[in-house]
Amino acid sequence: MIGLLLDVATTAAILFVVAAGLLITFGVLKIINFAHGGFLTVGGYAALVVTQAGGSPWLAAPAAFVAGVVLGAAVERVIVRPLYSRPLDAILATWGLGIVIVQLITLAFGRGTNFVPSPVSGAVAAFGTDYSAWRLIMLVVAVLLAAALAALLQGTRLGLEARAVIMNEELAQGLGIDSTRVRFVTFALGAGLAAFAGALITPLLSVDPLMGVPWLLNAFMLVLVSGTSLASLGLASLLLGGAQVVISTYGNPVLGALSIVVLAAVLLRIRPAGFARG
Amino acid sequence: MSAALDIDGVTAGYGESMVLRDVRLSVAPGEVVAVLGKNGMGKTTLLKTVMGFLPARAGRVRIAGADVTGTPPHRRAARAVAYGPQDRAIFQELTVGENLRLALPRGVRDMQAGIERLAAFFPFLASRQRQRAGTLSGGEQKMLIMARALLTRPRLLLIDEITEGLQPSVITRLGEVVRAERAASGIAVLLVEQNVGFALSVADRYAVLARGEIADEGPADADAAARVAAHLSV
Amino acid sequence: MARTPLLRGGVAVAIAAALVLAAPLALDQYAISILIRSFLFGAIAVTVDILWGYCGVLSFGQATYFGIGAYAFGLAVTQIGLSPGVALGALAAGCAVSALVAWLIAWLGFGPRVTPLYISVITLVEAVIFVQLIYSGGDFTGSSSGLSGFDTFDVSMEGWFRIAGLFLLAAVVLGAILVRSDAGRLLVAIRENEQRCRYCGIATARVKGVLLAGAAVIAALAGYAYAGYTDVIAPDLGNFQFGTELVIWVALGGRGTLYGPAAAAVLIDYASAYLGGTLPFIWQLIVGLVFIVVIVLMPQGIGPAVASLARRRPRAVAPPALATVADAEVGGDAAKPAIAVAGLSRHYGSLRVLDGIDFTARAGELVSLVGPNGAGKTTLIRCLSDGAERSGGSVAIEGTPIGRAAPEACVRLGLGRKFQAPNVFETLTVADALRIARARQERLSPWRRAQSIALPAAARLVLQATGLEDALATEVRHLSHGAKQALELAMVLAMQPRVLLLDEPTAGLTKGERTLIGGILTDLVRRHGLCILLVEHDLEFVREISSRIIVLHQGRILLDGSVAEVTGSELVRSIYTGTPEPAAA
Amino acid sequence: MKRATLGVLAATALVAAGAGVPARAADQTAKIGIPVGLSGANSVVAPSVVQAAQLAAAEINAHGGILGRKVELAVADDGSGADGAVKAFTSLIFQDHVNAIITMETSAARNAGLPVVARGKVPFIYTSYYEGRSCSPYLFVDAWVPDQQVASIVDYFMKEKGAKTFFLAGSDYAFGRGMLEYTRKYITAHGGKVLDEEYLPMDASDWTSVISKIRADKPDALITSTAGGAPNVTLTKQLRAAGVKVLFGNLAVDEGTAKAIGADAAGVYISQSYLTTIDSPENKAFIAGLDKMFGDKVKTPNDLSEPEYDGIYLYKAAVEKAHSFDTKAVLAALPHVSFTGARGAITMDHQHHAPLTMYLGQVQPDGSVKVIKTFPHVDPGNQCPKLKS
Repeated sequence: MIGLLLDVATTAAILFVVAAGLLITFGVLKIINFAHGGFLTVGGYAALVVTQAGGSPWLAAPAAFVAGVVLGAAVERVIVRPLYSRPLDAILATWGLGIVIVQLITLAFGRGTNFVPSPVSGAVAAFGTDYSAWRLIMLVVAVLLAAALAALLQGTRLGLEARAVIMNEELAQGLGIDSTRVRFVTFALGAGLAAFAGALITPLLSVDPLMGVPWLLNAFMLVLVSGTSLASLGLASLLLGGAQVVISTYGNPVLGALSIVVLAAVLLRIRPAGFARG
Repeated sequence: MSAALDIDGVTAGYGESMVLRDVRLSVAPGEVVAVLGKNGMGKTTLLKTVMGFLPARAGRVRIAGADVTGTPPHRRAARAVAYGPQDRAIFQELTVGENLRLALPRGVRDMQAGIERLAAFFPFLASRQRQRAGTLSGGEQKMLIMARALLTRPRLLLIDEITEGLQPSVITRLGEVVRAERAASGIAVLLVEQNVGFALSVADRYAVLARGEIADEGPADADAAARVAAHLSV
Repeated sequence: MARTPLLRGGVAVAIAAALVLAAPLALDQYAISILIRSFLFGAIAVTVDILWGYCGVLSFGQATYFGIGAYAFGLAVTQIGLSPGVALGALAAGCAVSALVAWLIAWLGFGPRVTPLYISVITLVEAVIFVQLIYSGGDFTGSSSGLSGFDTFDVSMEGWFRIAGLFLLAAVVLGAILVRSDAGRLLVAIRENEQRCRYCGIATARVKGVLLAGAAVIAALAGYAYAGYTDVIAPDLGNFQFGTELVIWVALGGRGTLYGPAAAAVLIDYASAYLGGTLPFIWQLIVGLVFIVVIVLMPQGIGPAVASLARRRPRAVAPPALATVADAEVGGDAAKPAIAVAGLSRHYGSLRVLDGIDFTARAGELVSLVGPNGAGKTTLIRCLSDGAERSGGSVAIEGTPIGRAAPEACVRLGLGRKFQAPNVFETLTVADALRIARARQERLSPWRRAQSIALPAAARLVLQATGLEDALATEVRHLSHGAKQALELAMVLAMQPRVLLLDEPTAGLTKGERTLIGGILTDLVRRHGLCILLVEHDLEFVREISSRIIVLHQGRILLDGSVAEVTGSELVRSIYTGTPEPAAA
Repeated sequence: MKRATLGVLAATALVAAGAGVPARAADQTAKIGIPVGLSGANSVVAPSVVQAAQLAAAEINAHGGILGRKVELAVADDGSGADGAVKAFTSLIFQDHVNAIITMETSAARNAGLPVVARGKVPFIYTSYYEGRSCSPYLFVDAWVPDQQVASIVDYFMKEKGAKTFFLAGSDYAFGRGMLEYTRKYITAHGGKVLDEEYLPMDASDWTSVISKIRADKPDALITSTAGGAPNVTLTKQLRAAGVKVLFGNLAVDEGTAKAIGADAAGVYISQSYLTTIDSPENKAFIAGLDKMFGDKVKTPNDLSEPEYDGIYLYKAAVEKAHSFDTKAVLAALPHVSFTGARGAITMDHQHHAPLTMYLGQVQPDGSVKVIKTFPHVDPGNQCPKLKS
């Protein structure tokens, strides 16, 4: 039972970390970034490069974050900015970007699976059971990330401006807020978080050009049911991720793997606002 | 000395239909000008064009002598221009304090002095900074819009139908604060109003917009109400 | 004159068909074998274009229906064996399952108040589930390995080439007929302004559902043919990668053109057969990059960009003639009030916009709703015409409670609503817009353009008075603000409603036009027994035409009385001019 | 390229552009078609397969070719899937007019290629291990099937390690299910007990629920059969991270992947028909030949690439036995030929499969695979009884 609770909690934590960047981008820019999977992959490869160059595995995630921010900044300027007024086209363009990222990585690193060493390995005794040390660390990371993002949004001028732009962009502009700059920073931050997450999941996964794909759709659905709120994302990750674990454990893992998208799809039909207030 | 605001032959509109045609209006520093007119005559469009939310198809907009035609809204706001729109003019989900803070220019953190100054007119500002703005009453929300606009002592205030749906006592107080701020800092005000009584009570001059053009202009003197009434044909 | 383009089209189709039939004689086996699948893919690309380019429904799921069609054939033959009955049964089953799945997707994706993005996401999910089901199917579906080597039709490569080529041609031709027909204009109207369509009484979710199901059936047919030709079924025929590839082809070829997506699908698939084999990763990289560039820099796609170099603007279509329908004597049941509102309220969070609204209006009454900005007038109109809007209370139209009914259902009760800001179809012509407003009375043909539009006299009068009658072929976006107002009014009148909700119908019109419209409205009320609820700022206009006036202030009814009572009221004057008043707060 | 352009033109305008009569290059050479997953799931292993084929062709050509004809290879990408395979097979058979198809592919690609092969009437030697029981007059398989592989691991676990209870986990696709279903039957038939059999979608990367069940079931041994590449890595990593230290046999991991996983794979048992550590003169010559031919560009040979090398030699033997390149004659000769390569002696049987020597190996902490036990001449069993002539 403790094992199941830990499974639910850590699965939710991983989902939260993976989807956080997408949520932030969606909230401020109102576009769904289909290249999110590609950014995750970039993070995984950043971790690979860092560790292969002899860097500590603990450095992998921060390095990936930096790589993601730089990439996100470039992408925002070149691809996303011209498409603010055409959100559906922005989806398609970021989709194309996802393809391009995967192909570029394949050309540079090959199609093979790679292996990034984990900063910690094995299981530790926790709550009266042995449990994967890295998954427990992910739990801590998710809590810290949520706290950091909440602090950024609630406690800083940039966060206040971002929330203002989310709620009413025109009014924010009228108060002298440069919403283009807010979008730029947000997109870069979202990409950075995606790459950060990509590096953080490497101890559990192989690093290959398609590593981001299985996460994309789940992250996507979680964001759609969460609207623009971090708290909703936390709740959605916990409930839908929990459903995935429970269905996989007591039912069929194949159904379990589909449970997030299917439950989210039905939820959105019944309650378009999802877990967000509305 | 250049005008606080100079609208020079501006034409603007949505899609292919023009709502404003060759509008010329200027506001001197320290002057309060009321723009009156019936619904759908282009009053709100005029403010949106001045702020840059809508491109001017022809003509120029100058703020304190600087030509701002074609610059984005936030650049215009940065020229000490405060804007209080008519619809959805506060961030309902943010607190009163956060709403006020958003009006501060980047890098400025302290707004205590401003709040103390304005709390003289709107006492609730000081005590309810942590309250969510959406839970304020309609009148308080309007006062918040006005306070936010005046917090940083702008040189130019553009305000759209601030009195809409308000009790007389609140309207009176809004009039007082405009007069006081003008006296203290020489702020120029462009006031878009339906409420002719209020508008003429605070304005130095009025202009009537009809079908996108300035149909009448004049000083807000004793006869103004009658002249305006003729245009509004109520 | 109308015959000429038809003739020209016929000749073009005949030439294309002859080329398809003759081409196998000149092409080598390899080219033939590749083109067969390219043609089938082209046909699905056409369906994606109709859905997305015309109706605005971006679907990644068309590949799934292709897969369903393919599996229907493969599974039936593998399980039962090939016979004409099995082949036909499998065809029927493939189409039926596709249509049913599409219908379910439509139910999920076109629900009330879901975002347009949602359908795209749902179709992605659909493809993922399809592949997972095939994987879990074990020996029955062949799982990831698929099935192959089953018996199939004894048709030569050349035969399949002709079948696939004619199938693509048929898809393009039928698609072209559909999008040029009146029903096709409705698809564009839904993309442009779904809300207005619903207020024309059109159940847009159902229209989109039917379209999705139809597109699904065509994709299933293509999949069926593909399985029959290649003798192979595998999960990658229906996965979302293929679904997105289709979207990419449509975007590159030019959405909303039909020929562009068809050509792009055939060309890119054919080219990838040659280039993709030797440089697989580079090829995908190039396609990805070109896709981004096209989306960012030329969203209309390459097809139209090329075409615009070669051709001038398309010929203008002659506008249809207008005719007058006899006015049905609508005069409602006088015993039941046309509008009955009791205890209606509307809050947004803690904000009470409307509270405790009670009133009735009868047939033959023109009730004006006045009050300052923010009094809740438009909100009230909204609550009367959309059952999901109000927070409390009840609304009945001619004795029938609207419950939680959607706008299109309210419209079917005899309601017509004109919005405050002109709410029309920007890229349609004036004639098309009127035609769509009449869709409930006269079915929109899916294969031709009506030569005339029959309108009630009142609508024609509005068109005449505002000069719109001479602008039937003009696209709405070129009209002035006032002309759009008049067009929307004419559209609402064209629906022959018995209860009319008009939100500032004359804003932006000239004095003369207003007088005329006032005359039309009073005539409708007096002679035809309509009930009109009018929101108006111009008190002079209100005084001239109203039979009763309701004054709304701060979400409540302040006064409900005759014209004389209200205009004489000191209270009303004070609200409007802002002079201090005693009893408002 | 010119032909492609012409074809494009023809497609655009539907104009009969006259692509010309294709040259019959096959008259001068023995042309072997290799449709292979240069992109997609198989793209990791495909280069090593092509190298094995190139080595075989070079060796044969250096010794006078096949019946005096030079061997020529035609490689085409099949995208590792059915759709691409139809394209690749069609192009090789109908455009390049190859004499035979000899390749390693996914099962989906193989199945998709079979009808094209039947239409084009060419021999098809399939060189990838697979879930078994794919039968066609044109198809011959020189790699292992479950019947040959599973026994070695299960027997070793039961007899030498005393395992009685098993947990089976795999990816939900044909190979994963095929292997584990056979494994379950084999274990049950030999007195063992299968506690649970769990599948995850092919692209799933979170094995949490499966690992929880393994921890709850406490089996004596775990046998997995996932999709190649990523799922193998993720499952192994997550098992180790969860501290599961059960006896672990992996039916689907190859030497290269094991090496990539490194220390986390240490202790895992694998069973293959080819390991680079096989101690035989043929294997040493094979590896030396690759090193000489490709230098530092050489891809490590593996259980999917070496059979390609054998397959080309088997084809050569069949042609020489038939004294003809005629498909009918070659198909008749193939069930009677054998070749001794790096894996040992390979003899085709009447059911178009081959008895093989299987090697049970264990992954060492440095990623290398140590041969624990050798099982010579393991019979594939009844794969295609209907083909028995």
